[in-house]
Amino acid sequence: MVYFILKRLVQSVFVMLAVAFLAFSLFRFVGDPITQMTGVETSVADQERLREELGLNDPFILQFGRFTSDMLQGDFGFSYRTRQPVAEMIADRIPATLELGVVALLISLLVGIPAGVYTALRPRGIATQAILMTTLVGVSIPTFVIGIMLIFVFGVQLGWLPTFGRGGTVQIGGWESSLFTLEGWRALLLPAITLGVYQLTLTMRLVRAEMMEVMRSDYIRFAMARGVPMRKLHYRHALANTMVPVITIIGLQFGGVIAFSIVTESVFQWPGMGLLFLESIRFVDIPVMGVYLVVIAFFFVLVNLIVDMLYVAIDPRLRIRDVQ
Amino acid sequence: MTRRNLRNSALLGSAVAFCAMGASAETLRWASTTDPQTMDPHAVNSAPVLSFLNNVYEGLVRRGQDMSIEPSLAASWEPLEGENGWRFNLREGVTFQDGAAFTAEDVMFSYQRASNEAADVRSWFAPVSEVRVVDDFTIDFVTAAPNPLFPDSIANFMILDKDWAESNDAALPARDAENFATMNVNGTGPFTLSSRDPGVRTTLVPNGGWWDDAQHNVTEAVFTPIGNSATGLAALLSGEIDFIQPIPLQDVAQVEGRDGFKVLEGEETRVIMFGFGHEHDALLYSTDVTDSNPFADPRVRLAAAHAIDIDSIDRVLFRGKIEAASQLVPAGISGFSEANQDRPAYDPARAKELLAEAGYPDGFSFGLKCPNDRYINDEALCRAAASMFAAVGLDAELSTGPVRDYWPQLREDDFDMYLLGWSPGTFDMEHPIRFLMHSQDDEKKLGSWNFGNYSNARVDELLPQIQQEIDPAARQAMIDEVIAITQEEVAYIPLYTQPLIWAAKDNVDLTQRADNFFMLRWVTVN
Amino acid sequence: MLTIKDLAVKFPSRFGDVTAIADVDMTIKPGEIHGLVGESGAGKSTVGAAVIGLLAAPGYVANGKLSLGDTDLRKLTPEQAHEIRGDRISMIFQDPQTSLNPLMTIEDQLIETIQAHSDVSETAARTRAVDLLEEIGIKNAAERIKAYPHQFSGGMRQRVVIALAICTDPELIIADEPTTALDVAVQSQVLDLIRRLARDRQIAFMLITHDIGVIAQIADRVTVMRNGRVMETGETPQVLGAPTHPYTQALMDAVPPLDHRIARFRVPEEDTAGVVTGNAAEKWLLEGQQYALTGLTLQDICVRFAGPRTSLFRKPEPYVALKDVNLEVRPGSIMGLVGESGSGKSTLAKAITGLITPSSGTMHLGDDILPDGKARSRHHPSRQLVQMVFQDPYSSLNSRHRIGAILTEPLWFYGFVQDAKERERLAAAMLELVGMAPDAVDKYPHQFSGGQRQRIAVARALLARPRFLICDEPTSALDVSIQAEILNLLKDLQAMFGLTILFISHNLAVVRQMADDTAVLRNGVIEEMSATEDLFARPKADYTQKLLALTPVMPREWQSEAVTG
Amino acid sequence: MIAFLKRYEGLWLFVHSPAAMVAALVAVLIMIGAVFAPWIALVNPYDLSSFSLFDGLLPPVWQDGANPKYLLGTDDQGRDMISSILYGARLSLVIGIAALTIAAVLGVGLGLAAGYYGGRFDAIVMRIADVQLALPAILTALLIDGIARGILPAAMQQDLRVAVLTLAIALSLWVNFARTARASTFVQMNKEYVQAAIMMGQRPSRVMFVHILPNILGPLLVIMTVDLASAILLEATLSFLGIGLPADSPSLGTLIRIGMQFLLSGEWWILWIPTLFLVALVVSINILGDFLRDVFNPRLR
Repeated sequence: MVYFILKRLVQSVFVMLAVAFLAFSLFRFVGDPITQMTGVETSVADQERLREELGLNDPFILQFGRFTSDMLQGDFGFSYRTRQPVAEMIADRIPATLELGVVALLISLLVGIPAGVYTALRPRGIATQAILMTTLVGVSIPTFVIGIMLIFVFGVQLGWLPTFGRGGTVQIGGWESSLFTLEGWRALLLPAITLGVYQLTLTMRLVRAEMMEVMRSDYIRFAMARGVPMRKLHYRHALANTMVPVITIIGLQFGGVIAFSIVTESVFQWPGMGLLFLESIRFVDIPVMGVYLVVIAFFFVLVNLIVDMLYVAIDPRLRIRDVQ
Repeated sequence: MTRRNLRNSALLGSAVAFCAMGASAETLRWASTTDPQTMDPHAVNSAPVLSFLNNVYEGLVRRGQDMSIEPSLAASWEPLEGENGWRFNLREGVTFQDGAAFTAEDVMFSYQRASNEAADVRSWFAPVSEVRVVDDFTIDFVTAAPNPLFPDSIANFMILDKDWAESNDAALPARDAENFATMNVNGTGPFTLSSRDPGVRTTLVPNGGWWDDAQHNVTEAVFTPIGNSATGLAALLSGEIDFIQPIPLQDVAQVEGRDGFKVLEGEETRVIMFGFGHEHDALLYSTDVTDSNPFADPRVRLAAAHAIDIDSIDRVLFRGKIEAASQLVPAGISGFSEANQDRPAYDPARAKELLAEAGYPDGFSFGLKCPNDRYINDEALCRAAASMFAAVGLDAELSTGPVRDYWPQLREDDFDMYLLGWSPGTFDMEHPIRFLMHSQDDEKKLGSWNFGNYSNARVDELLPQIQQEIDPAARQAMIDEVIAITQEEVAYIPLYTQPLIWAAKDNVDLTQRADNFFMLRWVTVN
Repeated sequence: MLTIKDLAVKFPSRFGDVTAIADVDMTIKPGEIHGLVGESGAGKSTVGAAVIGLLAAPGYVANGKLSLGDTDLRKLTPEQAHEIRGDRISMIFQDPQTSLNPLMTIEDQLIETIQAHSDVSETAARTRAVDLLEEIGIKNAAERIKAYPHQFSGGMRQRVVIALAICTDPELIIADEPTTALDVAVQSQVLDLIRRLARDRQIAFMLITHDIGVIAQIADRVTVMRNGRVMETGETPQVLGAPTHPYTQALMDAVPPLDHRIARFRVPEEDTAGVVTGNAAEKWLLEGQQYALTGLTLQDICVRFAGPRTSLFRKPEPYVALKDVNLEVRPGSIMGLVGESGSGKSTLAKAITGLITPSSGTMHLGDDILPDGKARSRHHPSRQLVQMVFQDPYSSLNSRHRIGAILTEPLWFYGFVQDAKERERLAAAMLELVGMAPDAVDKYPHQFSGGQRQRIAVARALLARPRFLICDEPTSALDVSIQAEILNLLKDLQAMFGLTILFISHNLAVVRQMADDTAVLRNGVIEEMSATEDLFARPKADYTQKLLALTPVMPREWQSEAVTG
Repeated sequence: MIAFLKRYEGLWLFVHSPAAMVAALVAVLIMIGAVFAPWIALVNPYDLSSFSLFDGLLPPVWQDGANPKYLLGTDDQGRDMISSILYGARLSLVIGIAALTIAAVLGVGLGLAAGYYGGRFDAIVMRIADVQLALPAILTALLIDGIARGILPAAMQQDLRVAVLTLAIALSLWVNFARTARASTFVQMNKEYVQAAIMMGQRPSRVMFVHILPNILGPLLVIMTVDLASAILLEATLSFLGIGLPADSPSLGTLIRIGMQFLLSGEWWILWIPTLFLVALVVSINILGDFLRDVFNPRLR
């Protein structure tokens, strides 16, 4: 187990370095930070001086090396746009994105799993067909259209929910959370649904497929033959056995959640990392973009490590084998 | 540390605001597309920063509701005698928000700070050769040459408290790392910062010790950047914000049609125009003319101007809210050439004739570059223009992109024709002549946005004279000559003045200034 | 007592209802073990599923009477049927590996079953479960009950399955191929257990199996089915010993005897096309016999696999699959290799074919050294000289390739025939040689039955003009009657073309029929090797003796006479 | 595909699945419309001289103020909506299919090889896949877009926007193919027909592509349909984030992005008609994907 985790950690470092490298190589092409940092009237000579000061004229590999070694020493640099320390800017935004992502994921699981089970157990029911069709239409509309639609229906027309931002937040330690106030939850609902709808469909379809597969397995047939009560059969036997692939996909889709959180955050003006990243692209804020990507890679790696450990928790076969 | 405290108080503030929603009429919540990058008035010369900080800091002079220059921290000013420059007599009894007294030392300090290499606003002081503190409340700005417009050009030059800045290690603007002034303020203006969460929420509260009479009744102002225009509009319509600048043109009818909301429409001072690669030897993006540059011929440029149907653009794209432009500043700006108010009419037939005369009876193809996130409807405008050019045989290869790599492309001469919007920072015609019409001259820092390097010796000759001429009539005559030349040669195709469209709740009274600055001191919430 | 009368099960399909079984009559008395025997597709599992009410959707009972004691099983609502399941009727499935929920402990599964049918406390249920496990032969049950299924070996797991089936004291247990996935030793223990349960608890067993040996050993009565109909039913000695129905007779003929060797299996005339002589493929094969008979010698072959890594600091323990194997296959002979699952039989085949690399030892093909796995170049002659017939005819033929493409591949690959048309002709002739219609070249594997596919696999091997053929369990996936045909075919081909064959099987009886010499493999070690008749008549190693003793044997008098010749 | 059509089975199921029939009909109609757009469409929306601002913002025929020439109205440029949509669908499909082809070739190639060789090669491929998964699609798009801008001459950049976008989408989709191909290859590697081929001494490439590939096409085909749908949506999303196609050669996604500006303005058709069209296209592709999944996995029927 320890060996396994260590091995994953080494691989994780590789993944993060590769992401940093790729990310860094892209910065040069996003645009020129200098023209974004300076005003209309700034002279070309002043711009050149700034460029030199920021080391933007250095060879790419030197810039990357500096970025990596600074980061390893815990120095994440300063934003070109706001001049603030990047570490602090990102850290301030992490809670918003994580809460959004986690709640979206929770919605997708809490709705997706029961829906998947239901549609698997009643494959020919009318409700099943309706659920399948609705979710299919749901994932076929681009996320940003869904977001705006939700805003106008629930925010503007009905006036039930806020249209933007995080609502009331509470500071807990260094973590700014919207999970402890009603306002916070109200603000979280629409973006989380927008972000979760794709995951929901995915989860539901996966659970459905796995469940239908598992329901045909020998041990389910055997449990049937033993007269194990149907509820127990469906949830304790069948559902538990569908969880391994579901967890795998959730781990893999984490990248997707983060990617689409960029869109969702932009639509809902949700002050998370994605919004920060979009602003940073607009302003060619290289340090922020770099750190953002590394942080995303870190979360991705972390989630997948957790997923691997969850396997072990769920599946006794993966625990160290006892005597035969 | 300070930031944390601010943040916490913001939480309290917002919680209170929410509870009191509707009851506390004096809280103003407003939104705009871009967050001010910094609270340092000298670090970045950008409209969001200057607009926001004008509520907190003040300059020696300020602009009134009609954009006119009026006394602010300088109670009066007059030209120096015996040398070029201006003397400013400072207002006495003004204190900074932390209680420190305002004196000429602070102006001197602010000048040094703002003209330092680390400051992005230093170009304002290019004409200044020396600054002298005469006494506590008198300061002289000496210029190398006569400079009648100098007071107008420093309306956004904001004064910091010397002691405050120095004791907080903010004597220079933050260049590559933050300093105290990035997140904290200490101005003399009507409002002061109570909390700031960059990119999320910034809260201002009135400065009780402001020297001027407060015309507003705002007790708290909360600013939120909302980048997505549909979201911003939704926030206004759902009542979560009281005011937003700007809203998309096409949504005006929707807002006006709803009870309790109003739209404020005005003209910004920004003129949108097409520019040409005048000095290119050949077209870069042409498929048929690759060995010469048709745009070097004024007849071709005039043909392009005649191809534009500005009325249709106005009607369809801008819903009748733009004013066609004949020159690079809108009417009403000082120096506007009354004598040259005609613009080339929409006349495709004439355009074709001109092209034939110039040797391109079948037209030619070329590359048109446009930003897609800089001006109102910029991309749609370019598509429409491309379609209009195509109608006379000018086959435009349209290429649009975000402004972050648009400027670099223009700087690298990577265009045949391009779109540009220009707002005269000094609200005077001299500004676009200096930046857009004078030939490129890095040494003198002239023509720095004249990407196509339009060059006319007479214009180059006239600019210094215009800058130095004190007599308004003589000055206007020279400007008229420049405008006549550039219109004759079709240096640019001025299209229209960009509209300014704000939306607010009915109960908010505010003033829409032509520079798109939102001044809280004129806001009343009923 | 279970009574089945005129039972018919139908499956709706696009062509109307397909009748799976019809006119099935059967009664099983308490304590009776009733064997239900037949080849694949006979419908025997459908009978079991119909009785317990778990017919695969959309199948349904179309006709007939099904009753258990006084209960009419057809009149039950789904809820009532579910209550009867486990309570009065239980079931044992074929594969103990897959019939237990891998995520739940044995205890949880037992307790939940007990509590589903009787209103007892968890503690009481646990006590009952532990007692049951003890009774069924699981030592230290109080502790072992906390384990997960994967922590038990195959045989123990099948005991657990049986414990689950009997924990509610059912009247009837349907055992569907309960020992097919087990090795002989375990099989014999499980059969003993079933017999004991029938006797002591008076449970009626419906024992569904294709293995006549198993039936012969423990069934009181037997029903023979074919194509969904009952062929014959009665007391076991009567049905097996003196079959009246021709199908039963043919079935008995096809069963390979363990206790003596017969020259050929007797197979019904209409089913078989024997080897056609004088055809083009035969000529072509004989032409290619420029090599002498080729034997194989293995010296001190060891194969190790990396074990799972459990610690950062210790090297993973290697898993030894083969240890110092010495084997000599005489040129032109058939060497039988027997062993239970996991004994290393297939590993040995893979080592010879170069699919895996031995960690030590040398191999000779004829007089030439046979390079180890990775060292063997893709163009080494042995790639052509050594061919293999695999166990599973469903996976050994690429299902996306035409039979013609599969068969001509060796012809062009080894450069035997340049002309494409000629290759097709030869492939067709080869099909004829192995007893199939030549027009099969245009079809795809899924259009053929398992036996036909195995014939195609043999044809493919022959088209490489091999001198040494490895047959890895070539008949274990096939029904006995088909097995008999394939074994006959292999014997004929070996005789015609002088092939040297390594014949791998877990089935002692089959090896006795086929092999000249036999080696017994156990846990990667050769236990015993000698001439086949010697080995079977006078086994020396304890292990061999044990294997022979535990394999179900039919009384000699039930067996048909050998075909001579 | 061919293998499955050969099976009478699949066809029969198809004829008896109304959802699949309708979906196929919709998809085929849209595809025909897209392919023949240059002949069907009223105007060519890419040809700037073929329409005029003068006709801008006309509503669909059933609303007041419409011009019967433009059945579904015009956008703010005066482009006929139907023509824009047909050309847009054409472009979306071209990008989607091209991206999918690249992703499939890359992913299946790497996945097959990873499954075939296993060991270190497999580990490297899978770590690269991890890196790819950790980079959201928008970042990949930015990267490709940026590199193209860095290395291509200016004049070509505009022409290559489609290619760049295609490549970006392809790169964010290949991992799916690689993982699926790898997993299926692992299964096939244990099949005896593969061992037989290896034993014969056949080249690895032949074993992979001639023997294994045809046997793992089923699950790959399912991924293809699902990913075609997500490629089209991804293109729309990238367009929303400002790194999609230029507005003068709009794809369906770009049309929707442009239409977003008219969400509230009263000109609803500029947003909702392309959106409806996109949804119809994507839903029918997804339904076909589901159908294929069922065909290839008869146990779920």
